[in-house]
Amino acid sequence: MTRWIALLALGVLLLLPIGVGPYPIRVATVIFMWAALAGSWNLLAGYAGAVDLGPVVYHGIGAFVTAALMLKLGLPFLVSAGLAGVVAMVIAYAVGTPTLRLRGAYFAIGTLALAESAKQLALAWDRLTRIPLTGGSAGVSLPLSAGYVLFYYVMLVLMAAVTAAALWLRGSKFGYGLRAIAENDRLAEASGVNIHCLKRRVYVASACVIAVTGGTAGYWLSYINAADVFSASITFQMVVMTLLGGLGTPFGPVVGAAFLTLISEFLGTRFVYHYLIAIGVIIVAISLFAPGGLTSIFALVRRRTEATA
Amino acid sequence: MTFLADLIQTLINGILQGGVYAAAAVGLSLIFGVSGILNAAHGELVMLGAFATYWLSTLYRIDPLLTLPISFGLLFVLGYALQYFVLNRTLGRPLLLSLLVTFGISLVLLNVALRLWSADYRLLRIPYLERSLVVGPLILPLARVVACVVGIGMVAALSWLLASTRLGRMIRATAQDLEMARMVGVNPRTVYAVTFGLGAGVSGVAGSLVALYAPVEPNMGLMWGGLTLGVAQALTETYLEAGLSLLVAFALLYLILRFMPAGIMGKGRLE
Amino acid sequence: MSLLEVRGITKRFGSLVALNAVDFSLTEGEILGIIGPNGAGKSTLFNLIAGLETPTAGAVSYRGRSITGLNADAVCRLGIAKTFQIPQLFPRLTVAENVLVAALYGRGRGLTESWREAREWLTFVGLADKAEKPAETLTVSERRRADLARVLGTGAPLILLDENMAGLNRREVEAAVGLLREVRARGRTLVVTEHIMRAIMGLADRVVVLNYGEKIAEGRPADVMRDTTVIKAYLGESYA
Amino acid sequence: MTLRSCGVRWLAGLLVVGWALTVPGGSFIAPPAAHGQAKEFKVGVAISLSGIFSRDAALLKEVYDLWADTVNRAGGLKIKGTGYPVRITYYDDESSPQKNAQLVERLATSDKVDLMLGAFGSSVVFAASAVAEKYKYPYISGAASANPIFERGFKYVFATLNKTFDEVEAAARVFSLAQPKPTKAAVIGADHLFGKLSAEGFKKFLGEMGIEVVHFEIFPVDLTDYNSIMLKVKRQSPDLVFVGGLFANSLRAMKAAKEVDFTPKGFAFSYGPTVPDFVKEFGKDAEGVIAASEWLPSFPFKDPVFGSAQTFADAIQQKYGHAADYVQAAGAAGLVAQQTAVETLGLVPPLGEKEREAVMEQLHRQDIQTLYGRVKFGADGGIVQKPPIAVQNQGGKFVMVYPAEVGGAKASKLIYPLTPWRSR
Repeated sequence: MTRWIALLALGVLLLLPIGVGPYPIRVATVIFMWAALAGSWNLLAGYAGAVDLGPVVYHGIGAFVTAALMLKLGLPFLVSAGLAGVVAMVIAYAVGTPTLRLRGAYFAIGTLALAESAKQLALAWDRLTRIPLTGGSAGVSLPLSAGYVLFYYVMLVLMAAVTAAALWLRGSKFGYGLRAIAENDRLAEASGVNIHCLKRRVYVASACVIAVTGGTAGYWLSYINAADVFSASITFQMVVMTLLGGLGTPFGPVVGAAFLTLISEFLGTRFVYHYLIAIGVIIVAISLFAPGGLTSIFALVRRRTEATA
Repeated sequence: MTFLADLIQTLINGILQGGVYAAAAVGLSLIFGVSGILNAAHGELVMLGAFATYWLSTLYRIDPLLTLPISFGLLFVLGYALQYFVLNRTLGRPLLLSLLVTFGISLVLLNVALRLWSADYRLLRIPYLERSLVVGPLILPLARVVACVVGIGMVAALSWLLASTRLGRMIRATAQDLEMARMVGVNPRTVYAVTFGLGAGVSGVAGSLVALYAPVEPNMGLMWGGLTLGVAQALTETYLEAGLSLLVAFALLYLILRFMPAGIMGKGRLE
Repeated sequence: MSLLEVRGITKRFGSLVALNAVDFSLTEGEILGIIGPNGAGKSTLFNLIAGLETPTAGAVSYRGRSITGLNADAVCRLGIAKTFQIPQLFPRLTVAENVLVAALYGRGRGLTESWREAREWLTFVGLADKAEKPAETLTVSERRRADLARVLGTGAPLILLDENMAGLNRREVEAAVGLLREVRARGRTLVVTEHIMRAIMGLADRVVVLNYGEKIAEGRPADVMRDTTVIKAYLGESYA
Repeated sequence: MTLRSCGVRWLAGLLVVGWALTVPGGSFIAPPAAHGQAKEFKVGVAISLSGIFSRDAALLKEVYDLWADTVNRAGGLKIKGTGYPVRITYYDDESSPQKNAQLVERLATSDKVDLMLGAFGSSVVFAASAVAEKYKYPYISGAASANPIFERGFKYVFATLNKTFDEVEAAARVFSLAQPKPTKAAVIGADHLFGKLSAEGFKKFLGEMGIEVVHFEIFPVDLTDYNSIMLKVKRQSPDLVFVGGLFANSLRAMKAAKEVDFTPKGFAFSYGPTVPDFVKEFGKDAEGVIAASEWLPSFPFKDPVFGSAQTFADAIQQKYGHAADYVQAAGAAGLVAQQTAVETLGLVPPLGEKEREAVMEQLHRQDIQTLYGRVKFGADGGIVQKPPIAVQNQGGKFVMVYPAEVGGAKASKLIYPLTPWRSR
């Protein structure tokens, strides 16, 4: 049942660009982009219980590596973005090995510091290494892309991949291992779960998706600079969207991304000066009345209906 | 000689900066330590404190230093109310939920401030603080010295309060063992509200201190709400190029966390 | 060849010596009791063997292979699993999933196989009816049994039970002792810490007595209980 | 499993709602535009009403509002004898390039505005101009001047400010008038596009003048303590100090100089002092600071929209209670240029793609006078032949001190060296 609805939704989304103008497609692309980013974060935080406050590192790496491969080596976009994903995986493996040994709040603050270091390093990179890569604060300008439909599909695939991964985690051996780690990492370890290895796999996989998303977003915007692509506000948005939709649920990030994007679109174009205040209030209200996220409201309604039926 | 003077001056800059940082940070960590709340609105509390001082001394001609207790009081009430009416409803929920709630609160506070007071930069003119103490080759801007001393004093006062008063014992008991605290008759909801009030008050005063020497504007929380890196930052700034100072500071922080976690924060409770 | 060899194992926490040069060994199929007053170092000893903590000095070997300094998960997969003094669970997984994780990872089986095993062990400890309940809803004595089922689920031949009977009433203790005998009959080797003497006396083939981190006696339970050093350790100087 | 399928239904529900909101025709998000009989020019702007650029963007928004008022009071844009009023739609980009690009796309394809106005902030303008280029909207920024924006071969991007690197020239060259002749200078710049470029500009022009740069440093934007940097500068005891940065950086650098009690003989900024808050906050301490600029109210420039430079400045003063900044004048010039192009071509709203293309070509072609001076765009969209000037705060007002004469306006005498802070 689940699978069918999800596939149906995917089918509709695949055909969407046919009937709709460029703007709704852009909004949809933005939603997919955030859903892919938030979904990647959800894999680690929601399933493996590791609250990463520095996922934006791979967003930035993805953006700059994609840009460098396109500009310096003249590779096509999709190849560049794919390779950027691979580069991010290698870096994530090296960085994740020591970092993932931090527990709880230390991991959160450690990754936050990591992200800030990465941003400063990216800003200083060209001056320090004399290898032009990030353009320092001047950033890097990319060629204008041909169309918008490409980005729509790339982001859609990324979102679908992350969501499929989350769905797969729910019933698989790997997923049970992760949930065990999230619930009680010492006990998981004592039960034979190699927690570092499992966490690292998720970390590396989510770094890959985040990097490809970052590379795609950079090309889409046609201009990147370190302060923007390594911005902590991207991390924040990922966290907020996931929590809003439902942490540790496969569709939570998608729902959160769609909700926040659409509500800010809807209110932002009507109440230009006050919509952010309203959104703040809405976020507070949702977190108080549906602490499990928006997806939990439906679960509740469903349970009630079943109880009365 | 100049080398030594430079070194001492650098350390002093770091300490002066660090005193205010410490005051700004202690509010954040008090709330996290006691109630387990990750306060995403911390920077906004600092900003509100700065505005409190700015408006009180601009509109009502109150001496900026005398506004500090008022700023504390206002922010205490705000913090108490936020915890009592909003955050207490998230008790017993996953920790990350507090991050979401406080993020919503920060959006509200920041944008209300932006609409009320616009994004203008405002600088407090305090003639008697606009001087520097000059000791030999060393320069100590008076406003910063005052801010630092008050900041450190406030951190000390807070530690005293936590260590030696009945209220402090209640707060610590609640932080350590909620069940136990309940059994001896402590109402955790009230304690959490008082704690958030104290944390907010201290953050507000930190903002007021910043207002003594730096511009006040709604977005300032982004800059001041963050991490406490005073000395490390200033040190690397003089001896390396400034562009690297933040890199080094954050890298240092990362290494410290990685290799000696217990040293910095005591017990991490984010699960 | 002995199944487990512990040689000169020492653990210091700062200036506190939790364990000081403790030796003992274990043969396959045995039930070894480890007794001693609170704070004698029993849990620390278990944590060191299971890889949850690293010893300051000394060595542990299992089936002739050194396991000192291995991570807990590696130790578990090699064949040593432990329960916790305060029974640990994955609170929001179901009881069956708790055991499932152990079977999946401790034993390294596939999903279908592991589900079957998880249910088998739950039936064995008498929790079959709770299999689909979230683990956090269990009572204390049920938690202990779930913890036992999880440890059995890992398939580890050597099982360390850390005060698995604490907080149980007399009837439950008897049932637990019977269950552990049955576990041994199924070919597992057990190391049991316990303060409830009665339980240990009827269960263990041999006991090791710890006091303030030192081994003060070792032998058959009945002999050890007549040892004056042991009596002193338990009851204080005046009773000796 | 309950949670699993519930998520799916949510998703399905959202999709339906999302579809309903976004499909053209029956929609919330894209309210159907009343095409055909539009009697007004719909003008769209995505600008930072919140976030880090909100202070600077507010100055630009003031000009846009003033323009709409002024034009509408005069009966609107005059096309073939008929007046068409303008209506501006603002969107908030929250200082995010991503969001700005999205909103520009909305303005172009869903709101179908006739004209677009520029945003503030180089990174934002980068993202926005790429979308504007795609949909063929002339995009005139009165506030973005970073050189790389004009190196992309776009046809629809224009700027009325000089490119950053050149803009600071006069603020450096003015010290050739100083007596005694300065020999040593320090240059510091904030690490963002504008700050860095202007610091590099200062360095280059000082080199040409034979003044030694004894300290050059680019510092991170997030820096909260400027005292350490200013102390390093002080230890070198340069005659001149140059700061490359936006308003906030300049404010903090000035404050730090006071705190470490260092008064250079000459103190120049790429941007900041001319923002009204600066002089207001520093009072007499701001006396004598030099800023790179391109315009002053006293310049003898005129246009049919705002009148003279002085009347524009008076209008800003009256409406918003502060002196006009040159970036505001540059913004106004952009508006005048676009309006002139539309009026010259006699285009009646709504403007389609072809009409906007014509506007773009007209903008490249035309050579007009505005309150800001001559506006003629080069092939890359940058303004040509605009002499940068240096202004100095003398008695609470900015006066031109370099070059000797612009469009007939004479320079005042440079105050040099500055009086130490402590003796003021």
